[in-house]
Amino acid sequence: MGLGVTWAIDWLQLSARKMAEHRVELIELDRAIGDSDHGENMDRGFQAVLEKLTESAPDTPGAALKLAAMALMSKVGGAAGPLYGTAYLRASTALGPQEDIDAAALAAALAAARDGIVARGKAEPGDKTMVDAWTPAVEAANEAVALGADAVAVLAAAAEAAEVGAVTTDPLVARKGRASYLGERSAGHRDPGAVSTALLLRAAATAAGFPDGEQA
Amino acid sequence: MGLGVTWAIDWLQLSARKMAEHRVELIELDRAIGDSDHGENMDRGFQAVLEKLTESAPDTPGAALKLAAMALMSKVGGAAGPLYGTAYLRASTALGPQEDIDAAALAAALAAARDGIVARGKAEPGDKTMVDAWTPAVEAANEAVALGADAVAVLAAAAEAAEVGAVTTDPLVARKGRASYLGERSAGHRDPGAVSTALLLRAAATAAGFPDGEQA
Amino acid sequence: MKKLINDPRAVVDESLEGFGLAHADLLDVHANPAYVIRKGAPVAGKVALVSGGGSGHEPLHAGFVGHGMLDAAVPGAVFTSPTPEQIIPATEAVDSGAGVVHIVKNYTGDVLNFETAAELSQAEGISVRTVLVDDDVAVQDSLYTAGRRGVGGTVLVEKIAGAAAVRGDMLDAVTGVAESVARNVRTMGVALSGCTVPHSGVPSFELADDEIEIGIGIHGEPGRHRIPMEGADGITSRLLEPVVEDLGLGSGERALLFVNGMGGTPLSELYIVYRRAARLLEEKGITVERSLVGNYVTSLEMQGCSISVLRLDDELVDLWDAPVHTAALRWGM
Amino acid sequence: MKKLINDPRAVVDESLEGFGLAHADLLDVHANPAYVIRKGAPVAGKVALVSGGGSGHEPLHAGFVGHGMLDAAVPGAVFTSPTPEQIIPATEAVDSGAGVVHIVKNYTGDVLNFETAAELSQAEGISVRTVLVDDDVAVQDSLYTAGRRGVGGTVLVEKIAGAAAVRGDMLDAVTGVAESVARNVRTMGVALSGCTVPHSGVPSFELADDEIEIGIGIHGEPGRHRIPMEGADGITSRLLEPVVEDLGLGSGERALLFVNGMGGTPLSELYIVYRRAARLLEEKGITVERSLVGNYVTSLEMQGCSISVLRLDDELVDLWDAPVHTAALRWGM
Ligand SMILES: Nc1ncnc2c1ncn2[C@@H]1O[C@H](COP(=O)(O)OP(=O)(O)O)[C@@H](O)[C@H]1O
Ligand SMILES: Nc1ncnc2c1ncn2[C@@H]1O[C@H](COP(=O)(O)OP(=O)(O)O)[C@@H](O)[C@H]1O
Ligand SMILES: [Mg+2]
Ligand SMILES: [Mg+2]
Ligand SMILES: [Mg+2]
Ligand SMILES: [Mg+2]
Repeated sequence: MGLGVTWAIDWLQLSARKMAEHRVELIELDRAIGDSDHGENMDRGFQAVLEKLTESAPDTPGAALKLAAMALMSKVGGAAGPLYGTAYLRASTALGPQEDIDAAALAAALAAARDGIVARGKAEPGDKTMVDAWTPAVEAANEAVALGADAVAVLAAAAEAAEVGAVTTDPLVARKGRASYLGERSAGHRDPGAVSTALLLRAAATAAGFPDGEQA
Repeated sequence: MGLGVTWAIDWLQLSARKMAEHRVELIELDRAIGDSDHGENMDRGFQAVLEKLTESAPDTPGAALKLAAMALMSKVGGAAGPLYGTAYLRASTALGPQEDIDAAALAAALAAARDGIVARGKAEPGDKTMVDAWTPAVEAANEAVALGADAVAVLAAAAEAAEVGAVTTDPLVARKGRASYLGERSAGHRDPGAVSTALLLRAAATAAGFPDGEQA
Repeated sequence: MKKLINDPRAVVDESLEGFGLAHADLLDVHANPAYVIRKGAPVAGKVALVSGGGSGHEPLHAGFVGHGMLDAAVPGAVFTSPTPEQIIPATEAVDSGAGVVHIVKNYTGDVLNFETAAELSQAEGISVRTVLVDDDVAVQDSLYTAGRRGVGGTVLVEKIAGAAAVRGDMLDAVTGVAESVARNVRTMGVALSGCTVPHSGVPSFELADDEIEIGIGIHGEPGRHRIPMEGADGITSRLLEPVVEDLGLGSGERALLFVNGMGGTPLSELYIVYRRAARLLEEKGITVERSLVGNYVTSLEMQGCSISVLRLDDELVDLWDAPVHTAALRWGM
Repeated sequence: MKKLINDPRAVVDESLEGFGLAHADLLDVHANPAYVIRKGAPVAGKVALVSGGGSGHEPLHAGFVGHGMLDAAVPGAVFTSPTPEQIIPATEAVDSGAGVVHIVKNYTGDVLNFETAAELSQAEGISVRTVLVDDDVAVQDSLYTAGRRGVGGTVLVEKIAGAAAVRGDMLDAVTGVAESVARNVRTMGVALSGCTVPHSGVPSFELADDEIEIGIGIHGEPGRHRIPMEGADGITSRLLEPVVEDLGLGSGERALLFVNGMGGTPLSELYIVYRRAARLLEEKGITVERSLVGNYVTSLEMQGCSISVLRLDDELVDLWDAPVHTAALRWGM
C-alpha cells in the first residue's frame, strides 16, 4: 500500500512545525548571504497552510498539495514563495486525483516539483540554490524506485539526498538569487533554500513513518 | 608697577593655548550636562583671538581685551560667546586707555566682567554657571586689594577662587543654561563654563608671572 | 564615530556648499560668515523672516528658506548658536524696508546672539521683531530657569508666519501670527540612541539596549528621565499626553499633528507613532485636520522622534495650506 | 534591537495604517491583502503605474503614490517581495482600461511574483507591461546570474514614467519612457552600518568601527567588498566613478544627480557627498541639470548612501519637472 491523504496532511502539518522550529536557523543562514527573511517567510507560509487546512479538508494527496501551493504562493512572497508554490502545484498536478500514491508516482511528483522550480527560477545545479537539494533528492528517489523501494523508502532516500545536497552548497559561489550579489563572498555559507528543502523532504519521510533522526 | 599690554597679549595667547589643551576636557564636561561643544567653542574663539592679534597690535590692555571681546563675540556662538564677549568688553571699558593696570583697576575690571555676564545671562550664584567661578574670583580679588596685594597677587587670588568656585558647582542643580533642562540630573557634574573661567583666570595669573602649578 | 564627512571641523561649511549647489535655483549660500538667503531677496514690500541656530538639525533651518517660509537662515557650528556676525548681514540682506522677524528657539545661546544682532541691526535702522519658540513640554517653565526649549514646533511657526508675510501682513501682524503659533504648539521627544557631534567623536549619551530617554531636546542633551524600552504605542502615549494636557486641547478642537524624526529613525516607524497618536487624539474628540510626518528637526543621526500638536483655527489652516517652496517643504507650487 | 515598533510582525501593517491616516487626502490603504492606491483611481483613460517590493525602503513605494507618479504600490513583508495575491487586486483597482505598467526592481522574488501576477491579470483581460529596473553597478551583469539589482534609480523611473502617463502617453509609450529611464540610470551604494530586520532582531551585518561596505544593495545584504573607513570625498569617488563609467557618460552630456540616504544618515552628510559628486561631474564636463538629495530608497535605519546618475535629454527634463503630488515627492501642485 502507498501513501494517502492522511500522509499528505500529516506532512504539511509537520512541515509547519519544522519551519517554526527552524525559523531562526533559516533566518541566520539567509542573514549571512541574503536578507534575513527566509525563515520568516517559510514560517509565515506554512502557518497559512495550516490555516487553510482548518478551513477545508482535501481528500487526495494531490488536493492537499494544491492547497499548500496556493497558500505558499499567496503568503510567502520573496523568491521562495513562487518557487515552492510552483513546486507543490506541479507535484499536485503530477499526482492527479490518485488516492494512493506508490513509489513511482511519488518519484515522478518529486521530479515534477523540481522541474517546476527550475522552470521558474532558471537555476542550474551548482548555482547554490534549493535546486542543489531538489536535484539529488529526485535522483535518489528514482534510484530507489529502480531498486524496488516502497514509497516510504523513496521519501527517506530523497530526504537523505537533499540533506547531503544542502551541505554541498557550502563551498559554492552563488549564481542565482540574492546570494549571487555577494560573488565570491557567498562561498563558505549554506544556502537557506536548500536547507528548507531538506527539512521539508525529511518531514515527508517522517510523516510517512520513517524514523526521524532529529527526534522531533 | 602694574600690568601692561604685554601682559594682556601674553594672557590672550596663553588662554588660546589653554583652551586648545583643555578642549576635550571641556567637551566632555559639556557632554555630561550640555551639548558637547563648550571646548570646541572656546578653542575656536581663542584661535580667532590669536588671528586678530596677528593682524593688529593693541597698545593698551583695554584695547587687547576689546579685540578679544570682538573675536569671541563673532566666533564662539552658543551661550559662552555673548557671555565672554560681554565680559571682555566690559573689562576693557573699565580699564579705559590706561597703559599700566594696578591691583585696584584689575579688581574693578574683573568685577565689571562679572557684572556683564550677570546682566546678559541673568544667572545668580548657585545657578551652576560660570557666574559661580566669576563671583568668588571677584570677591577674592577685592579682598586681596584690601589687603594691599599687587596686581599679580590679585590675579593669583582670583584664579585660585575661580578654581574652587568651579569645584563647588559639582553638587548644584542647574537653573540656567542647557544643563537646567536636566533638572536634578545635572547635580554631580562640574559646570564647563565655570571650568573655562577658572582656566582663563589662571592663565591671567601665569601670564603675569605667577608660578603655574599646572607646569605648562 | 562613522560619518560621511571629511574634516570634522569642515562639516558645516562643506554641507552648506553642497546644499547651495543642489538648490541653486532656490537660494544663495554665503560663506564666511555663513548664512543662506532666498533668491530674489529682499522681496519688495514683504516682511522678511530670519531664523537660525546650531547646525545638526537639518533640514532646519536652511531647508526652509524659500517662498512662503524663511528669507534667510543662519547656521551655527554643530549644536552651537550662530553669532551676531552672521545674523546681522543675513538680516540686512533680506530686509526690504518692511522689517524682519527673527524666529528664535529658546536657548540661552540663541537668545543672546540674536538679541545682540537685533540690537545692532535696529541701530542700523532695520525694524526687527523677535519671536521666541519654547514648545518643549519636557522642560518645566519657570521664572528662575532658562525656560522651555524651542524644538519641533519651530517648523510650524516658520511655515505659518512665512505664509502671513506672503499674504502681505505688516511687521507686527506677522509677529503676531508667529507668536500665536508659538503659543499654540507643544512638543515632546524621545531618544532611542544618542548622537555624535563630529568635533567630539563620542556619543552625546549612551543608552543600554533596553533603555530610552524621555523628554530629550534636539542637541543630544540627555532627557528628563530614562525608562525601560517599551512598545511604540506606549511611548506615543507618554509623549502625546503631556503635550495635549499642557496645551489644554479638548474635545471638539482641531489640531495639526506633527510626528518628527530625530534623523536616524526610519520613516516607517514614524508612521507607527503617527497611527497611535492620531487614534489617541481621535479618542479625545480632537480632529486632526492637518499632519506632517518626517525628519524636519533632527539631532544628527539620533534615533527617536518628537510629537508636536498645534491647535488650529480657520486662519492657521489657510496659512498652513498656502503655497510653500523650500528645499524641505513644498506644496502648492 | 531598538525600534519604535510594537509587535515586530505587525510593523508593516501598523506603519501602513498610520501612513493611510496621515495621507487620507491622497490615497487609500487596503489591508489583507496590503496595497495602496491613489484617490480617484482608476483615472479615466490614463495608463496606470504599479510598483512594489519588500517593505523597509520607505518612502519607496507607497510614498510615491499619487498624481504624476504611481497609481498603486504593493508592499511586501520587510525585505520580502509581495505576493500575486496583493499585486493582482492592486493592478485591477487602478486599470482604467488603458493598461498597467508594473515597475519591478530586479530581484528574483520581485520578478517571479510580479510575473505570476501579470500573467493572471492578463488572463483577466488587463494589458500589463513590465519594466525591470536594474541600475546597481555594484553587481556584475551576466546571463548566468540573477543580474543587477534594482535600487535608487527606481524613484526616477517611477517619477518620469508617471509624468509620461499623465501627459497622455499610451501603454507602450509609457513603457518605453520607463525603459529609457531604466537604461540611462546607474547607481552604487555604501553602508557605514548594517540594519536590523524587525523579525530577525540582529543586524544584517556587522562592521568594525573603521570599516565600510562598498556596493551594498537595499536589503541589508552585505556589499561587494569591505574597505577601511575613509573620508566622504574618497567614498564619493568610489561610488561615482563606476556609475559614470558604466553609463558611458561623457563631457558635454547632461545629468540628474541623485544622492540617496539609506535611512540612518543625516541630511547634512548627504549634502557633503552631493558637493563632491557635483564637483566631480563638473570636472568631467557633465552638466548637473537636476538633482535630488534625501532619503528616498532606504534600508531601514542603515547608515550610508547611494549615488545615482541619470542621463538627461530635453524630454526627460520636462517629464521630471512635471507636477507631482505624492507623500514623499511633491512639486508643481
Ligand atoms: N533562481 C532561483 N532558483 C532556485 N532557487 C532560488 C532562486 N533564487 C533564490 N532561490 C532560493 O530561494 C532562497 C531564498 O528565499 P527567500 O529568502 O525566502 O527569498 P528572497 O531571496 O527573496 O529573500 C535561496 O536560498 C535559494 O535557495
Ligand atoms: N544664563 C547664563 N549665565 C551665565 N552663564 C551661563 C548661562 N547659560 C550658560 N552659561 C554658561 O555657558 C556654559 C556653556 O557654554 P557653551 O557650551 O559654549 O554654550 P551652549 O550652552 O550654548 O552650548 C555653561 O557651562 C555655563 O557656564
Ligand atoms: Mg531572503
Ligand atoms: Mg554647550
Ligand atoms: Mg551649544
Ligand atoms: Mg527577501
